[in-house]
Amino acid sequence: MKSIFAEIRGLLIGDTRAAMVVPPTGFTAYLTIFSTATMAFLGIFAVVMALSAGRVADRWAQELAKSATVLVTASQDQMQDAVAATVRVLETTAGVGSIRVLSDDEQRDLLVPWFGPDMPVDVLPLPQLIEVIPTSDGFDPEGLRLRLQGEAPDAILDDHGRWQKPLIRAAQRLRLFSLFCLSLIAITIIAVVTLAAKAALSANAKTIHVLRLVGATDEFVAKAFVRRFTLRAIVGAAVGVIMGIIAIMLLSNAGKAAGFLTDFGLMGINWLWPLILPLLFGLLAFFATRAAALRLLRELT
Amino acid sequence: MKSIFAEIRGLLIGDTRAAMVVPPTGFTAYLTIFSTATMAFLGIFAVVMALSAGRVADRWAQELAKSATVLVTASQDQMQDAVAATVRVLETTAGVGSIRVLSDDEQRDLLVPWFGPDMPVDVLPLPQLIEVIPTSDGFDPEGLRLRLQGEAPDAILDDHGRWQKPLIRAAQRLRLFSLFCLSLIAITIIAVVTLAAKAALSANAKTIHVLRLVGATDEFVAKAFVRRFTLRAIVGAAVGVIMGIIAIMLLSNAGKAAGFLTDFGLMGINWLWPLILPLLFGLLAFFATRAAALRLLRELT
Amino acid sequence: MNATIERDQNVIELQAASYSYGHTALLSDMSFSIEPGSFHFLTGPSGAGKSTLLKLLYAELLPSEGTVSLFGQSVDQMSRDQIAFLRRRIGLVHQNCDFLDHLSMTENICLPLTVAGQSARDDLDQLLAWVGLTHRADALPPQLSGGERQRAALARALIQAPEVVLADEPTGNIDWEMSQRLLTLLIELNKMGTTVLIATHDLNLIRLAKSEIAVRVLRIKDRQVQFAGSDL
Amino acid sequence: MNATIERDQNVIELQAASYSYGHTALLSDMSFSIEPGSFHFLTGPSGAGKSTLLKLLYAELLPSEGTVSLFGQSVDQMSRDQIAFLRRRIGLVHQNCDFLDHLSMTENICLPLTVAGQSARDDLDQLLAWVGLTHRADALPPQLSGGERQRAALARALIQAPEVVLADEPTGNIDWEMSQRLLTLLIELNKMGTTVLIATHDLNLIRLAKSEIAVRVLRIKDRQVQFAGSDL
Ligand SMILES: Nc1ncnc2c1ncn2[C@@H]1O[C@H](COP(=O)(O)OP(=O)(O)OP(=O)(O)O)[C@@H](O)[C@H]1O
Ligand SMILES: Nc1ncnc2c1ncn2[C@@H]1O[C@H](COP(=O)(O)OP(=O)(O)OP(=O)(O)O)[C@@H](O)[C@H]1O
Ligand SMILES: [Mg+2]
Ligand SMILES: [Mg+2]
Repeated sequence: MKSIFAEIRGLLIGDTRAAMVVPPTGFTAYLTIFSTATMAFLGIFAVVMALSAGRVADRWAQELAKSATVLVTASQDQMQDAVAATVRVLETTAGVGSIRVLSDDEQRDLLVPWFGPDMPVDVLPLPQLIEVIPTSDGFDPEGLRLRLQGEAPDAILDDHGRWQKPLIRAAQRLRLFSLFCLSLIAITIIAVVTLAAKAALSANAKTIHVLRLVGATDEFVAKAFVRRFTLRAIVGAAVGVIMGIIAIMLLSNAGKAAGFLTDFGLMGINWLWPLILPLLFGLLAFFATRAAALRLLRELT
Repeated sequence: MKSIFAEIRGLLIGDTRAAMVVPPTGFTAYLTIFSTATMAFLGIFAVVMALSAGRVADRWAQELAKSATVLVTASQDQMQDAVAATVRVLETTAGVGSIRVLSDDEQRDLLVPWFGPDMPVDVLPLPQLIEVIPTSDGFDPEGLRLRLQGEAPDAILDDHGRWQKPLIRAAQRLRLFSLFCLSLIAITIIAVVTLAAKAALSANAKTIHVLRLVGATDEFVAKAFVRRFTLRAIVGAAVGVIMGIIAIMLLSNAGKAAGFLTDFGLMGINWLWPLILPLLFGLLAFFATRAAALRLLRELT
Repeated sequence: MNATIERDQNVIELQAASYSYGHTALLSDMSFSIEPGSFHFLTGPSGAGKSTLLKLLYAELLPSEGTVSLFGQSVDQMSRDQIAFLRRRIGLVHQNCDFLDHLSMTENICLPLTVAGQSARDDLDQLLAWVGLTHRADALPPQLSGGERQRAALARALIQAPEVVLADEPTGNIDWEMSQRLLTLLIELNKMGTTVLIATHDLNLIRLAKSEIAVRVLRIKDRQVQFAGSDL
Repeated sequence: MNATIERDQNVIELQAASYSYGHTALLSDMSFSIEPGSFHFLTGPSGAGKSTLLKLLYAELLPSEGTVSLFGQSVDQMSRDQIAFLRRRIGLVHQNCDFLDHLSMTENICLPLTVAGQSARDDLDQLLAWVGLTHRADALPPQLSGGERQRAALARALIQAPEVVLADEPTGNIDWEMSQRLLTLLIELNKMGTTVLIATHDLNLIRLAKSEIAVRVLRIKDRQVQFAGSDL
């Protein structure tokens, strides 16, 4: 392991003498860089997808959790007592963060689709809606329902549980799906970078033979190739990541303008990913090239 | 062009004599096959994505178009006339397919969230809802609104236009996004297959030189490489497509079980895509290899 | 493809031909001809341009100026396919003999037949035996010794019974005994009508040939090709 | 790295060494030694195993049986790095001289210095002039003639002022005049203490060397290495 660290140091400091023995370009090099760039592009896309899916899932879960309402139906004169009893129950329920009794105007807005704008709200025996905002832990809907039955029989809890469950499951699936894509892409990246390193090295078998014959140590040979190929992978990955970020920004802007894909994009600390990806690629290329070079060397004395 | 068709025929009939002069494998070959497989995997995924996005967009548009309602508000005794007037207007409006006057029970179900299950529907001055199902051409909402104002002033058209527009735009965006991905992947596929052909051929520059020196015609050399590389591309693409279909089926089954991604998957005639993709790859490899081989040959006499 | 050549027509004919890799001419104003059935040697110091001249005679290089005619046709005016067919009438031993490393020696030696769409010759074994490669017939090229590779290259050049044999230092890595043997083979072929041109710096080989048949020696000197006298 | 060797210690020593590529032995039961400062030739018919023997002496191949000792140390017991350092004390001319095609001839010739982390020698120009490559110093390997490549390979072998020079057919593609010149260079180096071993089939070269200094001739015959007498 010590020599690997020494080698990484050498990689950063640079040893042009060793680097010059590696043929500079050729189509295998282009193929390597292009494949790496493509993989990095996909990689950054997949990361953003996974992060966005996570965000979407979180938002769904939050908004669904928020949307519990309690409906109090009572005749006009008993309404005030019924609402007060309900509020008492809600205020003493674990997991309920805050409650809000909707004003008449708010209620009217909600009912416009059903009764038209000219509805006579005042004359209608409208029920009273109470919005329940749970804490992050959430409350137990069955427990609350039972308590309301006992202490405020006019109140009905509507926690939207019926249609909430499949949506939450869908969000979880979405997260799983992105993780699946992410690992698929990770495997592909590893395979492509490894294969590219092997292909490039086996195209250089003659070079390695010549170097070894004129007295080069394994260290020297490995370093020369590792340096070149690692830099190639980093450059390819950087190009891919930049292209990826441009594409993501375009998409997310276009999406925002259309009120769509609003959660798509990089935010806050996640901006570190584009920096990390090329380094990961470099590290991958480093070990793949090193292993391939040493394997080729082992066939020679 | 004539010689190209002759060559394609030769490709199918097979000329083992010519094929044997091309080195069989090596890491560049593996890299080619693997890259091609990855690209085919992505390709089939992108195609399915684009098709599914199209389906989702269609379904959204259809469901949204279906959801127009007309609300008739009138006092109980004038209600019947008002509804009849509205129905008359609707029945003579171009683009309206069919209409359905909702029954009391249906209306009650819709109002339960607002008034609780025990609501006194009978005593309430409920408006009458009429569902409007447009023809595939759809109707002109502004025109209908004006006509209603004149001929049935108690009716209000709610075509959900307010929240329909962004959704339709979102569906279009989704379609555009998949097309964008699709063309991105198509470009990448072309680039990867071309680069792979070039890399493999430039690794065989010596072979081509030797063949030409011992009296091989350009035809012979090109055919030998084109055959091998085209088959490689087809095999790689077939592997990728099979993997892609497996992944898609797994996902779409998992999705269906979760009531999610229900539109994801291949249906009907679209099952031709997995057959077409490897052939497209083969064609691409055919022309890329041919061009690269002839370019290499042109450097030699 | 005119498979037969007229009796009097020269196999190879150069008229004021010159060749340069960059700006300065390596070979200039060469005019000479090689008659069918003749036996020539080509000498000159290392780097004089022997291999370059042979490449001109094989249309691997095209003259910068002047004309090079093979079988009575100028190489400048040949199509690429015509050049390919021409090469099937000429057996070539390249100086750094290249083979296809994934094919066995036998397959490599039969490569000219393969690309011409012909089947293997009956007397292949005989040819292999003559160049001493019978026991290495199934080996891959990297498994051969330097001299074995050179002999295989000669066998590959002869497999098609060519009308002309052009050999670039065919004995550079071969011991004297085997060299004599290969020369005997070429002399026999020459007696049967094959035109032979050998680039070599091995004066012993030239002397030996001279003692057996009539040979002419071309010498590259000062960028020109001269016919050498008896001053070897 | 013991850079100095004892006066009496043999540079190369084989004890019952044998080598086989497959099952049948190519070289068997070889025992001989080469003293520092000596000048040896190695002959034998094509395919006898000359190149193989040289590869054993350079640790490119390891003996199937017996021991090969270089500078007093058995190659079997050397680490890979030790072998690399050993090679910096030995100059090698391979039979099919390989270069890095993307580097100029000068860079190729200086490659042993590059990999050893040393800077170019002052007398590089002199060396290039001696092997007649001054005008091709900036050319790439594929642009060189066969003989020029061989001379470049010799220059690469000598660039590090090695203690031992192993050359495999270094004059196979080179004219007699230049061969004499190269031999003179090797004889001069030998007089200054360099041990020289040349595999060749060029008997003239051996005769010429014999006329100048004391040389010994090793001959491979029947899979064995013998010291040849004066019967050349
Ligand atoms: N592709 C090339 N580009 C530039 N110069 C070249 C090229 N090929 C050969 N030369 C130069 O042309 C000259 C003649 O080369 P050629 O190979 O014809 O020599 P030769 O007579 O065959 O020598 P040798 O006996 O060493 O094989 C040499 O100096 C060589 O360096
Ligand atoms: N890698 C290998 N695998 C199998 N056989 C080999 C291999 N390398 C060489 N040989 C065989 O071993 C024998 C000796 O080869 P070597 O190269 O040592 O001969 P040589 O004496 O140098 O001949 P030449 O004078 O032709 O160069 C040859 O018959 C050759 O075919
Ligand atoms: Mg030459
Ligand atoms: Mg040899």
